[in-house]
Amino acid sequence: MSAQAERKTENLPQWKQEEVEELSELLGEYESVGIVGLTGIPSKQLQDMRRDLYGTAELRVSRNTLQIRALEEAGYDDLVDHVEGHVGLIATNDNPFALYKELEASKTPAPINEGEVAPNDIVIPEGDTGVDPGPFVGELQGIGANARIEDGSIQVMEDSTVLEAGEEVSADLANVLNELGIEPKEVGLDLRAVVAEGVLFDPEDLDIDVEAYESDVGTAAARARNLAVNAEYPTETTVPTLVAKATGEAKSLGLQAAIEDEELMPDLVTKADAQLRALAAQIDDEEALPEELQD
Amino acid sequence: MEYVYAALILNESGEEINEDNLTDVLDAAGVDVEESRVKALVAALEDVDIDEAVSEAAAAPAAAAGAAG
Amino acid sequence: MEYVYAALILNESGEEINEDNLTDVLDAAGVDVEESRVKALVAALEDVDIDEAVSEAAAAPAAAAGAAG
Amino acid sequence: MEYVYAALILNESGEEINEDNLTDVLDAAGVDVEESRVKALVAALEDVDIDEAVSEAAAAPAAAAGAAG
Amino acid sequence: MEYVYAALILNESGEEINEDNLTDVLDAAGVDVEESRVKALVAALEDVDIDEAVSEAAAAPAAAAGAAG
Amino acid sequence: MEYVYAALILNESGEEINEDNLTDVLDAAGVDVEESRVKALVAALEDVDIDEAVSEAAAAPAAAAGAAG
Amino acid sequence: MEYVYAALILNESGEEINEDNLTDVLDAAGVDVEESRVKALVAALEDVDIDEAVSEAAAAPAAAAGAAG
Repeated sequence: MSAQAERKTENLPQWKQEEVEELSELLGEYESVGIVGLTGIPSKQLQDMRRDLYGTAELRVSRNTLQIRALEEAGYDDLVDHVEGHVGLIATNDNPFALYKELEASKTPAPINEGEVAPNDIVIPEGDTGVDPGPFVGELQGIGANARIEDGSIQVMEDSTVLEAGEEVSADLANVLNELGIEPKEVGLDLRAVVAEGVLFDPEDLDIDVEAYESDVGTAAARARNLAVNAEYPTETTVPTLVAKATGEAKSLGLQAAIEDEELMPDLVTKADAQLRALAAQIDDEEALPEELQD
Repeated sequence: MEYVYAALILNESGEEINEDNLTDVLDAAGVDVEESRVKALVAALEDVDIDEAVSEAAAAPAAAAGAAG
Repeated sequence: MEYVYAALILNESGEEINEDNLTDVLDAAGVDVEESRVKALVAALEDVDIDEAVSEAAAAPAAAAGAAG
Repeated sequence: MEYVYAALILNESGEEINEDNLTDVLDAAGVDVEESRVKALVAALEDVDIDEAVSEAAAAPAAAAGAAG
Repeated sequence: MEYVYAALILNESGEEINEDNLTDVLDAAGVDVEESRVKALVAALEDVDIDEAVSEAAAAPAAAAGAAG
Repeated sequence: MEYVYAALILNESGEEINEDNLTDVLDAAGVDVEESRVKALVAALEDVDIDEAVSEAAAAPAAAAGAAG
Repeated sequence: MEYVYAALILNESGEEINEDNLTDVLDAAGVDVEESRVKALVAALEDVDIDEAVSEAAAAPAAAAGAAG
């Protein structure tokens, strides 16, 4: 506990001091500590989430000032800047990448209301709205969607971005989105930063591209195969390829040298035939061509 | 790719692909191990069917090698 | 590829592909035989159907015959 | 293929691909190391440019044989 | 097709592809030689680079083999 | 390939593909005939259905020709 | 194909591809050697660049594999 933190804590009422101490002790028990955004999560749902995390991570919500004190006392000063808005503390012994993945996967879509700030671009997708022709087409056009009446219903002609991230949702937009059943928000525990064993990770670091790793695994395997085959190192995996390669080489040599081998004869005959046809293709005079090859 | 190779050895030896085991293998190979890369790899591979990815690579060696280049 | 060629000769002559036979063939060809490579090849071939591997290569379509020029 | 992966890690870490180092890496991965396979790998890789060999497509057997044929 | 094969043999032996030589080869093979066809073939081949034509037969099959695979 | 061409001429003329006939054809073409190759060819062709081998080839050339074009 | 494989081994070991050496290799592999085939093989390979012929087998596969895919 730093002297400065101690001083601050001294100024707090008893119950607050106790809460800060309890929080900071909790943080000290885990390898990783993070800040999660809780915006838009109803308290009932938050209880469920807390329960779902049991065994993986511990989620605590307190006043921001107390959370900041607790972070400072536990030595997580790097996280203090991330305590802003409606947030909680999360502590885990899990791999922070795995935690991020789990939290992202648990997010659910939710509608956005008038006056809220769009967390991301809001897009009306191309396609049939399923709404019968009527004034709704005007409402769509009014919010900036490329819509028209076609085949007896209202169609959106192309993906239309109707609001950019950070802008406020108007009453008209909220109505249209509601009518179309578009839920542009992702609601859930929003991991904003984690410190794991002293290293700070932000969501960009934590958002691993699983497909890229999968493709790396394939690349690594292919490279190992290439090396083993090219270095002629036999393993259960490469021996069939090596055998096939050796067979192919023998065959290639046999055909080029026209070696009189029973196995090669069918291919040699075929080769002779192919050469004859290739030569015949250069001959313009029908008269000079074998009957089989005349048009 | 050394982290991925290490995971593939563990996959073949039947050992668990976790942070400790990966770090041991990489340490033994003289790699200056970055903990966060190990962590990310472990988390990512949780969702990858390694045997399938490996055998798919075997099916299309030419293409795979190209990518590797 | 000399080790693999040697195994293929034994396969065609119907002799067993074991360390002794491989070594004999390679010796006769003046190859400076490395015991470990012989062992590794024998081990790798243990679970492989060599005829299948050969016939897959041989399945080479007729069209291919021209290739050799 | 675990032996080959081990060699690839050493190649990337810049350590020498020798019997001791390969054995260490495989040991760390819980592999029951066979000395002859390690020796064979070291021998096989002796004159090989690994970086080049990994990116050169290893013949796709069936098709390759066809072309060769 | 025997007339063209006869020309191919002469091409490989380095003998001139003329009426006499073609007739000799075909005769030896028991072919009932038609003089007019021999004449026509000799004339037709006058401006053809046989080696090039034949080697083109070799170039294609890789693709053909691939397609066949 | 001259030995193979010679066999194919005999096949078309309906003459037997034996050592004497092959030697005659090759002689007539000015080839310096090697008895051992003639022998080996006769032996190798014993169980081969030449017409079948040719007709299989005929199936492919379209593709080959296209590529060669 | 055992005769061809024997020639390929000799080619790799750097020994001369002559009747004696071929016979030794095939003998060692338990092959019942036919002298005329050995002779024929030596004759057939006389003017052939073996390394080039072999590497042509390797050259095609990438394309073929691609097309086959």
